[in-house]
Amino acid sequence: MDAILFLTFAAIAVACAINLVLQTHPISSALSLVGVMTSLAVLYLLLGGSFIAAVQVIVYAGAIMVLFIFVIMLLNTQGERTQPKKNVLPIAIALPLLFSLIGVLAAIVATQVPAGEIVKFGTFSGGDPLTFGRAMFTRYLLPFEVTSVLILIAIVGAVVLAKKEI
Amino acid sequence: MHQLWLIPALPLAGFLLNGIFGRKLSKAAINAVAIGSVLLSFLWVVKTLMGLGSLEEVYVERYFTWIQSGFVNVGFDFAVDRLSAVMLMVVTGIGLLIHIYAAGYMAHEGGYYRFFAYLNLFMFFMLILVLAANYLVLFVGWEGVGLCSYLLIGFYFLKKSAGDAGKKAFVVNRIGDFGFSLAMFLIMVNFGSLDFGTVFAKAVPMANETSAGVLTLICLLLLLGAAGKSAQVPLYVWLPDAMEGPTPVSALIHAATMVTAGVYMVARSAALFNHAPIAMEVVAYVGLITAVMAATIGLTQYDLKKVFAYSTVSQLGYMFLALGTGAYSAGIYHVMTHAFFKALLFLGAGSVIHALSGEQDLRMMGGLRKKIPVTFAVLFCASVAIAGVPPFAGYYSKDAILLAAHAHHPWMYWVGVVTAGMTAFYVFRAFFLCFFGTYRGQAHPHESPLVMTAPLMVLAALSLGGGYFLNVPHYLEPLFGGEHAAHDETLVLISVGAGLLGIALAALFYVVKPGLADGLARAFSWPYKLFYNKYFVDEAYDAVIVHPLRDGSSSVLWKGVDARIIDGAVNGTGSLMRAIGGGLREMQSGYIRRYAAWVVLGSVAIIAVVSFWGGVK
Amino acid sequence: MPPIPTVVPMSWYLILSAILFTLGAAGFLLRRNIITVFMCIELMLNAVNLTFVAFSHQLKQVDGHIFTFFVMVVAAAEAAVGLAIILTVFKNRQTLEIDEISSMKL
Amino acid sequence: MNLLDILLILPAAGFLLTLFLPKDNPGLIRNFVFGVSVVTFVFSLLLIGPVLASPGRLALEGNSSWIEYPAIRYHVALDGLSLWLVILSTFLTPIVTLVSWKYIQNRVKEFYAFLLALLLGVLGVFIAQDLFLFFVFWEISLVPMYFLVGIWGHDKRIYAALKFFLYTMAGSALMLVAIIYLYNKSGTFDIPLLLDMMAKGRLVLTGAESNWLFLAFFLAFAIKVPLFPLHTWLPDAHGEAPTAGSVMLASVLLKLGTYGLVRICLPLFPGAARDNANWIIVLAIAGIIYGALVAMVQPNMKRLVAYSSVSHLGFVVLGIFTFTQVGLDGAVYQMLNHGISTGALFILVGMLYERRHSLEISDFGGVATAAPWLTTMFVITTLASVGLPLLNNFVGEFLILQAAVQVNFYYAAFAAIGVILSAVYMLWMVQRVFYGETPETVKHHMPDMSTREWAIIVPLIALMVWMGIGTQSFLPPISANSTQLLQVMKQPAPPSAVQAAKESVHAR
Amino acid sequence: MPANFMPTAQEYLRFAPESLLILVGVLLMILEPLSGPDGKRKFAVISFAALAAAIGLAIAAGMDPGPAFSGLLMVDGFATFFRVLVLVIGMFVILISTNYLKLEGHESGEYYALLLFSVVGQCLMAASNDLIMLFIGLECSSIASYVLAGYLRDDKRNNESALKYFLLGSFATAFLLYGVAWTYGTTGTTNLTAIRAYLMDPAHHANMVVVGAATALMFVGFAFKVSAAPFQMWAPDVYQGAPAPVTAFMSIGSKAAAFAMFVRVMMTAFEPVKDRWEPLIWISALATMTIGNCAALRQSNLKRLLAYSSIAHAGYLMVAITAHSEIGTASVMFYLTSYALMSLGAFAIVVYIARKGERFVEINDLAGLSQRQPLVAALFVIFLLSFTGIPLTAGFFGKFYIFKAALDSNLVWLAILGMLNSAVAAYYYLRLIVVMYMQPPAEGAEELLAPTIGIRVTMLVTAALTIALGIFPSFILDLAGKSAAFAR
Repeated sequence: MDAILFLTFAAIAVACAINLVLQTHPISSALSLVGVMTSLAVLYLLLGGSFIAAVQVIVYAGAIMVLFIFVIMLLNTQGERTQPKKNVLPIAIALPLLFSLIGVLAAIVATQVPAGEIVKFGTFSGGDPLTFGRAMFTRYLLPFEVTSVLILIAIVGAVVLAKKEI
Repeated sequence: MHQLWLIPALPLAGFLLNGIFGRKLSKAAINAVAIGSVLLSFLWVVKTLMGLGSLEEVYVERYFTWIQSGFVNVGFDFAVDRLSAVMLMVVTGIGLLIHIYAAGYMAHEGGYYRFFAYLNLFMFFMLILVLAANYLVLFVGWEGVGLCSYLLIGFYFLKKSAGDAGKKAFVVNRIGDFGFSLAMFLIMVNFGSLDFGTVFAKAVPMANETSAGVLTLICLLLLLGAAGKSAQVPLYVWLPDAMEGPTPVSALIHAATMVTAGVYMVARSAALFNHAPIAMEVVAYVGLITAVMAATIGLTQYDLKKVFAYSTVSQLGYMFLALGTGAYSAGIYHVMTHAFFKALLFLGAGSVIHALSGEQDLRMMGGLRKKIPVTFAVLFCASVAIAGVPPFAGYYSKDAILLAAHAHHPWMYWVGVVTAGMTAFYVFRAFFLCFFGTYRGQAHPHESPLVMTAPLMVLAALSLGGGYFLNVPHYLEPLFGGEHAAHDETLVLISVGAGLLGIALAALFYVVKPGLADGLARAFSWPYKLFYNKYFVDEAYDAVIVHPLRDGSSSVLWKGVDARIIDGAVNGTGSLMRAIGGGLREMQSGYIRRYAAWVVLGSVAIIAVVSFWGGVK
Repeated sequence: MPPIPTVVPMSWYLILSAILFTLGAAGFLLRRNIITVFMCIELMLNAVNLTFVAFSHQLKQVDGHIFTFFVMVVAAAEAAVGLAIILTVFKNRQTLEIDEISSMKL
Repeated sequence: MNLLDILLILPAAGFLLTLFLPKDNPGLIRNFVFGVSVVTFVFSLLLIGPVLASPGRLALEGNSSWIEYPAIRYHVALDGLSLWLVILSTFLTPIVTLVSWKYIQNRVKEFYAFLLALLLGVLGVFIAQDLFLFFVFWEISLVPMYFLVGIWGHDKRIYAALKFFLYTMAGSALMLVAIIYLYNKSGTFDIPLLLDMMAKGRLVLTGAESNWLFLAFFLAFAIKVPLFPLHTWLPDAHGEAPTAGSVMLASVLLKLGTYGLVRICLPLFPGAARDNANWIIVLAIAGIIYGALVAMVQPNMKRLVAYSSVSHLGFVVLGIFTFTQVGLDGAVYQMLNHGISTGALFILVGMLYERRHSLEISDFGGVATAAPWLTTMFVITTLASVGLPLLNNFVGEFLILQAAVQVNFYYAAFAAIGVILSAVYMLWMVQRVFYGETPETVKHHMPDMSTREWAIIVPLIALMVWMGIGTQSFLPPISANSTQLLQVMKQPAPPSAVQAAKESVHAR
Repeated sequence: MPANFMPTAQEYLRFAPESLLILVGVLLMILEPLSGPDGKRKFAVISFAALAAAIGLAIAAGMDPGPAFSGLLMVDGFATFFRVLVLVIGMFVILISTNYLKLEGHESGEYYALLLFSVVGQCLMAASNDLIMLFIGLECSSIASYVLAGYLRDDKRNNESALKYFLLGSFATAFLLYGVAWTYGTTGTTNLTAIRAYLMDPAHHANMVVVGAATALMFVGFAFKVSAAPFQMWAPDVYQGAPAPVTAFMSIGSKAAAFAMFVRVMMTAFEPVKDRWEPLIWISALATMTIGNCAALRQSNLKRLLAYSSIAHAGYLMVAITAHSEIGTASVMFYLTSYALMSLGAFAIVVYIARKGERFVEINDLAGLSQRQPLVAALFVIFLLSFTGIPLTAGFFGKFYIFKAALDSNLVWLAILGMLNSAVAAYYYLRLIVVMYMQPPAEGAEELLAPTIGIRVTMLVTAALTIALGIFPSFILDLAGKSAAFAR
């Protein structure tokens, strides 16, 4: 069961990610990204991260992606214009590069990281909101507080940059 | 103490006075200072020599340590022995006469004070050279006279040829000095001193070097030095050009005194040469070659002073022949007599030139014996003296040399005799061309004033009687030993005969049958051209040394090595850096995605290296 | 056709993460629309998050989740600022072509 | 307070005060700086006594900590080697101040300030006994010279200034690495201490280490000297600098290089110095001949004199690397001689430039007629430069060649060719500039020497004669130092080093 | 883990500088809408005072070193040193900002607030002892910088700069995070001290390949932030486009903080595996300085030139990291101090030269500066000589200590190549002097008004300190030496 779930959602995630990269219109990409995020949320659940899975859906797939889509709509951009002459050079350079990146990363993971135990839903539940909240407000209190500054910066920044534009 | 230092110091004082204040002084004052200082110097020489008596021993005066460093310890010392006594007398005596003569000769020239200042400076250095008690002090005088020669040859510096000649003289002398200084260093290293006394004392017990050794090297280098100063082959080329200087200078420096410095120096170093037979042989050969070569050139020249200049070279060759055969005293003897008659020849020539307002070309002279009789008379004296007509000065010294040559290698004697004949021929050729026949020039000849002719007469007397009355070889015997070759009457007769034959031929060609000479020249046009053009030696030097050196330095070294290779490398490094910078700029394309590609590339490489290869270690 | 596995080891999650990370990088290198490029960064962050969560499972710790959480917060903040920057760029240049934003170079 | 501290403070204070003088009163600035430099010179004469009193040893030592870590000390002292170089520097500064009196008309304040800064730098180099301090002053001396060339120079001044700076900088970069390396080995920058440690075997460098360190120092110094083929900055810098700059560059700055060789390269790395001596001597001789030949064909007077410097400095290097008493004495003496005579040459060329506003030889001719005294002075200086006896250069060349013969006759034979050639290029220049008919362009612009110019040139000429004849006024402290240096170089390797060498042999 | 977690007063003190700045930042935003168009100057004054006060607090906190907030912060000497350094840099940046903003008509509270927040982030980077805290601090600093880089939102150059900085910065951050994730996965912790302990403990048999990969990925992030090769490409574009004072802030303050973070992570957490990353760092260092110097040779834009110069300096700084010793760390600290001083001075001059709209940022705009404004030119010379590394300036000792550290770890060739690099660098620094001193002013050049008080103070103080450090470096160096030991 776990395997099927994993494979299914992994496949969705990868497919959506590929779609994200292939689509020329940002809206399609954004929707693909939502797809990735949602399927990742399922995988988080599988890994015992119930709280984080929820946050993933609510904050990430919900709030952040909405922001993206909002801006895309606001700017009303078209899809990428096809270039007058098909320039294959970037792809010719980028693809080997990317293959070597994935190759290196995967090689390390496959050969060096201990395969680890079998991931089975329910074997780890340390990611529930209670445990999460305990850690967050004791040991990680400071970063949590500082995060508020971060958000503040983001707000100020957005206002400064886009005050009169919106 | 005999205060030897006064001897050079007096002319030096004259030099300083004239040099610094001369421009504001009257001619009379300049004369007083210049001639007076030399006169005083001469008198001091006489007084000193009388005070020193027979000079069986070397008399040394030490003044101060000049250079002291490690094993090098050189004092500023003067010494007098019989050799330097002879030279002192010649230098100051002839010098005095020429100073007096010059007062008249230069009376109408610009830069009067400058001329006398230089002349005094020359006296200063020449006297240092003669008085030196070690090689370094000798070298001071040696270089100093070279300098004065340079200054005086270039006295008429408005003329480019004068400047060129001066420079040539200095540079060629420098080549000689190169040898001299290297010899000096070797002496220092091998004998631990430059002091004549010490060096010769150490040299005496040494064995003769039958194969080339350090002594031979030293002597050959000394010879190189001497050859430069005394205009020997192959460094004689400057002397004919040196005639660009005023005539008194030619007489004093380039005939009577400075050019004999080489002879003096070799004679001075006799103790070394005696142990280096190979070097001796080279000296003799050099002398002989020089004598013959210069004489042949002298046969064909038309410039009065040039004839005498080649004659000087030739006579210097004789002196070297004497040295090379071990007849040092004969060499010095010839130095002295040559000083008399050659100074006279030049001064007489000066008088002729003076009379003709500067004309020097024999072809523009002729028939002057009536117009300038005194000059004619003194020049005749000088000519017979140089031709070796007994019993005049040249006869004695030349015979001494030729006899020594015969004792050494008979064939050298025969070459010497032929040269003597040529000498007589060309001197009389000039004499006849000048004074006989008809006048071919435009100027109005007039006899020189007494201030010029008086020294001429004194010199004439010396040329006639100097050889007989002043028996130098005998005087120098304690120094160089009784080296007389057997007095062979036949040989003497042959050489005298050669001289007379030369005179006769000259008379035939230029008095009796003028025109015969031209015919002969046409008949033997190839050797004639060779002689006339001085064996093309100057041209050869130009083509082989001067031009390659100058052009090579300019185009190869400066513009090639310096500008192209070294600076090219330096600037090239800069350009390379800039090119790298340019390349890096190109990478800085401004495109975000390309930058990202670099990030990915860098990451892949770094991850692969750091994780899999475990770093370099 | 290999048989469908019945259980999945943890490293599969990591491989997936690596794939997603690379795909994100690919998008960054290949897409020309700035917003899409930005979304690709989000994809990369998601991949990282997956790694964190997977390791957290492995280590039986919550710390990885916490890190993930902070990454999300930062992503949100970055999104706000980033989109604002994109807005100003668009306003000044009327384009979202990433290669046209290259006036500063060399 | 040590006398040497005052020696440094005088120009430093002068420099700072000059900066605060009013810009629009150049007369005041000139007088002030002239005053300062004269005071410094007179003051520096006070240093002679103490140095003579302790031959072969350091005198007037001042040693206090500057920086705790790494242990950098303000260690200054004077010995026979540096004494005359210090005095040469202080002596020339008032002279170049006078030289620039009329020559420099714009930005007077900066000019004179830089002049004093330069003096400070070179004095520091000559008295520093701490490698780090040495390096600091070494680099400091670079900056004012850069400005002097770059601002007040001729047409290609910027190129020349940059080239000068970068060349030297590249060399000193390696030197700094070597200095640090040495510190890491020994824990000190102090030269006397390093020597002491080496003597006692507390500091042992392997052959390779010693060799590389030597080469690093040597390169820096060789560039400064400059040794062929690293010399190409020199004609540019000399040729383009204003007179004062050329003088200081030739007379003092080049000496930093040769001074460094004697002060650092030889005593610290005697073995490496000996191992490398042969090719260095070959380069030195190549420089002697090469410099002379290239000087011969220069159309520009300053460049000619500059190349002649390459030739002369070749002699100095030759003398140093003979490792003999005579050679070292001669080399140090020759440094001073070159300082005086080449300095004077540059000054005289500068005087010609001020009159005719050209440095091209072809623009001159017949100056002797128009300005006889100037000509006389020039000729005397020329004669000194070509090494005529009784003038200063002769003594140095004599000693150096003497030493060369001691080592290898052929070295001397080839080096002596340079003496011949010096006559060629110098006299040829004299002939072309001073002799011949006087063209109109020269005739009316060639007044003879002014009082100021007399005041500049007479001391120099007097020194040429004095140093040519009265060598014993100068040589003894130098000799004492050379003796000491050779003593240091001869010291046998301490037992521990021998042992280490043996062990390394066994280890193979 | 106690459920009733309550930080002590001591821990709050250790966080006090940041707290103060955050408060003041918030205060500024409250005041912003309340102040009229003429009242903007007070924001500068307030934030300047806040930074000054924060320095006091940082020093006070440094008196009593120790961890805070469950070991997330580590207020040791190192942290204090860098906190003070970035705070001082912040103060100078404010000094050179005020007039600039006024000229551009964009003086506002937000600018100063963002600046303060960014400084908060930098302080945190210096003091974090946990990768989480480090990440948050880094993002605080970066996000604020992104905004500041594009602060003049109508300026195309500003936009572009901000966009490039933002996109590439986020891209690199992803790599950094990936590295953090793997580090976490391998060692089970994000606390630097704990990571070190884990790696030190031979019982754990940490897989070196994975650790290496994690280090490498984190290195990508760090190298990007300090603009080290091959991740330096963003820097020139971003520095050129951003407003000059912000460029100063990014290239000095952010760089200092990034180095603090870099050094701390490498010297504490990953020190046990130094054999793996040491060659990486010195190769990168060499490439960085060479690229920076060579590329700078061809620049004509002053800001861009300084950007390349700053890349080159990053290369020198990394040399010292290879020494992985306290001396090396101390030399990094010293070098950063001197670099900060001379760069601030130089940027003050750039701001002064540039004038409104940054119209005059070409090198040729400096022509004849020595005649137009002698003092400014003279001070610029001091900074340039310091960049070059001429003695009696701070830059010289900086280089000296750096290369000494390299030689301490026997990297002779690195030292030699580094020194030769500085000779190359001399060329372009000297070229500026050439333009100022040896070329006449351009025809019809606008008259330069005397510098404003902020610029003048910055120039004079930094110049004085540059010289002072060049003569008596011990003051800072001793401090750095004492602070170089990390609390582990």
